[in-house]
Amino acid sequence: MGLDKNQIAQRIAKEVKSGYYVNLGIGIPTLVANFVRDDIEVEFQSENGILGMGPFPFEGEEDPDLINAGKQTITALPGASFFDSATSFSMIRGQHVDLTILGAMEVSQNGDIANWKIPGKMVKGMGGAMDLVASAENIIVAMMHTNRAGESKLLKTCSLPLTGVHCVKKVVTDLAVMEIRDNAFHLLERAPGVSVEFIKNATEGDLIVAGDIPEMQF
Amino acid sequence: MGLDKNQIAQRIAKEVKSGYYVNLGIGIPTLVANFVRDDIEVEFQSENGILGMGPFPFEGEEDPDLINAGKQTITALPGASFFDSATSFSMIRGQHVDLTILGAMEVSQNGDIANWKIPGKMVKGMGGAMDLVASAENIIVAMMHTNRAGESKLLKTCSLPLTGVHCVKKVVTDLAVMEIRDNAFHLLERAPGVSVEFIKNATEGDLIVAGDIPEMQF
Amino acid sequence: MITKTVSNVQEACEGIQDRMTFMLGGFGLSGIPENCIAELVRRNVKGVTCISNNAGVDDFGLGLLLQKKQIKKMISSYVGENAEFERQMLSGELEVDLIPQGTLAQRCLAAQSGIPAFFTPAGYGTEVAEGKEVREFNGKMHIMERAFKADFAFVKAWKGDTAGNLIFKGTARNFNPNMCGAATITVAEVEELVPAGTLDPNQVHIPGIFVQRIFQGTAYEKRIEQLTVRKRG
Amino acid sequence: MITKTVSNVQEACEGIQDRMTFMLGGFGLSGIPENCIAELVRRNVKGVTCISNNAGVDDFGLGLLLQKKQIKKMISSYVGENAEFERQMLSGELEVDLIPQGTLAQRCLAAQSGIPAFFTPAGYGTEVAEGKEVREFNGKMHIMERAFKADFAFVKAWKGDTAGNLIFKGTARNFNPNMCGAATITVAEVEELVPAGTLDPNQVHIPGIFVQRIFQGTAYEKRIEQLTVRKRG
Repeated sequence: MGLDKNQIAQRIAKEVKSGYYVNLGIGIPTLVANFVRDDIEVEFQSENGILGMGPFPFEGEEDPDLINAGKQTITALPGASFFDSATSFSMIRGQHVDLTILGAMEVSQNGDIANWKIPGKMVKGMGGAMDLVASAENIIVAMMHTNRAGESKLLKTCSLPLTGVHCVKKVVTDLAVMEIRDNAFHLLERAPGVSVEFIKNATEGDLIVAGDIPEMQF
Repeated sequence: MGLDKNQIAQRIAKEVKSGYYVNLGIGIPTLVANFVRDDIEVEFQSENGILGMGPFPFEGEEDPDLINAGKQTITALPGASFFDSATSFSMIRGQHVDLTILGAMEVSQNGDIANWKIPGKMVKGMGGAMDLVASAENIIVAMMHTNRAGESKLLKTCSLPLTGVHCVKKVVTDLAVMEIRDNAFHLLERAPGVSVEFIKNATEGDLIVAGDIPEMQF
Repeated sequence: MITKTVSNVQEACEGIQDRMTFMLGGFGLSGIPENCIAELVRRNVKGVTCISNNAGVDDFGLGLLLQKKQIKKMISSYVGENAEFERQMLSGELEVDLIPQGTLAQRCLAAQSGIPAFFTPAGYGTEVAEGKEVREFNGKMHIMERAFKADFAFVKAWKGDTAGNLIFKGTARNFNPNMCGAATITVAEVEELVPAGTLDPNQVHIPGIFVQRIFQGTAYEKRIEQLTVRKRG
Repeated sequence: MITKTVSNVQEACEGIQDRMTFMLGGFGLSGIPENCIAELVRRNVKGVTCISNNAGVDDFGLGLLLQKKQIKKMISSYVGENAEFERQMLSGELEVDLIPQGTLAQRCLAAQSGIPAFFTPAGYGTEVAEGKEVREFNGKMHIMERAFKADFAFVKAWKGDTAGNLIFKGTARNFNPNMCGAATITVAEVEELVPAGTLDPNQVHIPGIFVQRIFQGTAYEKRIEQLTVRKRG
């Protein structure tokens, strides 16, 4: 029951509108590119310095000088450009990137997000995530609704060190699509076969359910 | 008596050391380039976006896309580069330019300079001069010692709106070479045939004369 | 790929209105958006604020807008080549905000970059610093300057592609790249418009994300302000 | 023309000392100054602070300096690919200052540009903002960040000329241009060193004024961190 990672990515791909510049985080967000419709004009930005990122190269055509922010070898599409890191974050901080899709360890009902550090345990760093969440007007979090221990990742208050405050507008999980406003998660859509009750039980934060909640369409 | 503009430029050219990036202001400073010795490694920066500025083009080879800060058609030497205005002032503000030579309407004995505005009369603007004088560690002012009315341009205090404060270290005029320190003009060299007494009389600010003052060498 | 092409200068200037703030690239008459300036004159938009390093000459560049008294306020670093400008300024018809050239460039770049404010030493101790926050860093005094806000940026590039990527030539580059993405809408006019995929992505000066509309300009005059030449020796 | 060439990496690294602060370009293992890193290892310089987006992997890049415990402090945005790094950090042997990637780039650029401080929204409300000045601009909270100070910047470019002009390739560009001129001495290693006058002045990414020493590197490994490919369909 619930979506797999590819289905989460597929659902999020519907949020990508024509004319959007999109920054995709590592993990599920990377998969979104595979599901964007061909007739949509979109360009993917990777914060290490490329706009117009294309798919992985064919075997033998990989170039160590052409990678994405996940350090994966990639290709450049026609119309692409390369630039330095400061310019890349000018695009992000200056709100020229239209949509940011990233993963999270926790999201709170006031839109806070935590995804960079577990004190004493995991300290990888924030990379570009803090710049992205502080600047983007349109942020979608892609994640599993609960962690491996079965605990909700949608909380009243984040317990981990924050990446950004009051910034997440939308969350897409394996169970649901939710909007964050007025200090609550507002349930918009259910994963096929998943009940509202089930989603409620999996959500520690306040979940507002108004009217009939439709199943997701892909 | 006293130097002409070309001779002032020629004397200043001796201050240009090998390895210097030099920004030349409009007027007398522009002439300095003509007198720098061939065996000196030097590059001229023009703040509108060129490093490695060369001489005027040959007739018929002028390019409207290649001018200096005085809007004159120029050429680019081997090793030149073009860049945007923000990068140009990164060079200036970031103190990568080694020497700035510019004109002035007034200089005061504490190193203040005024060269951009005569209230109610002449308001051309400061162009890049304020960035240059605020940032450069090595500024030489090239000017006539007195104005057309015969009044000293080397003052106790500037009367015109300032371009920068405590920034001028050296002044070369038609009469003398002076260093500015300890709130005074220190006479270093006289123009050939010009007496110390004559220079004193032409200087409204405090002029310190220590020991014998040699004539300028070219 | 996101297409940025519009058919002509009329379409590129859709939405301009009286009392807007415009950024215009160029240094002197070099690298100015000639086609867009002509369109601003044709539309007779009034009461505008122009952020531009210079104000053109009497009969070219922004001087054309000054002649028709379309400009309410100029924000520039140097305006010395224009008699009509001086007349309007001294008579009080025209507001003028003169600011250091590097500060002008950096305030554009800050707008492009989402940096709301920064510190610079330029203008400390002068009338430019009046009313501004002053602060010492590393033993040196600085003043705080703010990012510009503008409705349209009009820039001129040498080559561009349909994705909005731009390449500039020589010193015609100047303020043009710094103004891209520094206004709500950036309009780029280019001498040569090529299909996306034609330009080397390593050599793009301004990525298309900073440009909303692009078109190929016509009849560039590219007037030289100070023709200086050498005789062949 | 001012010549910036040195004969080799030994000469390029003259003057480096224990306890200095270094900037090093590169994103992951892409665009890192391989020759300079090898020389830092060879010289066994100790107690250094490294400003670098990443810390390499266990057996390449800055991981080589970590192995030999040459690094006292890392200033980075992401260090997740390096087990030895994590061990030294959790044990307290290594100081680590983690900062947002855009802030890292901008603090380099600020140092290059003589901008001592600027405001950014990145990190507001997080532990990154602790002890920093917070201010509202345009209804949004920002924190003040300072320009870096460093003794040496080590960068890697694709091509360079004897005047120190640099051209980068692909995403190996990353932080390299932002670090040029951001330290007292900038050392550039290039894959191909050409005579001044060879590069198109329009296509220079970093003018030579920002570079003090340049040399042609040797034996580039250019290791790929995550090889991802498609099968031909």
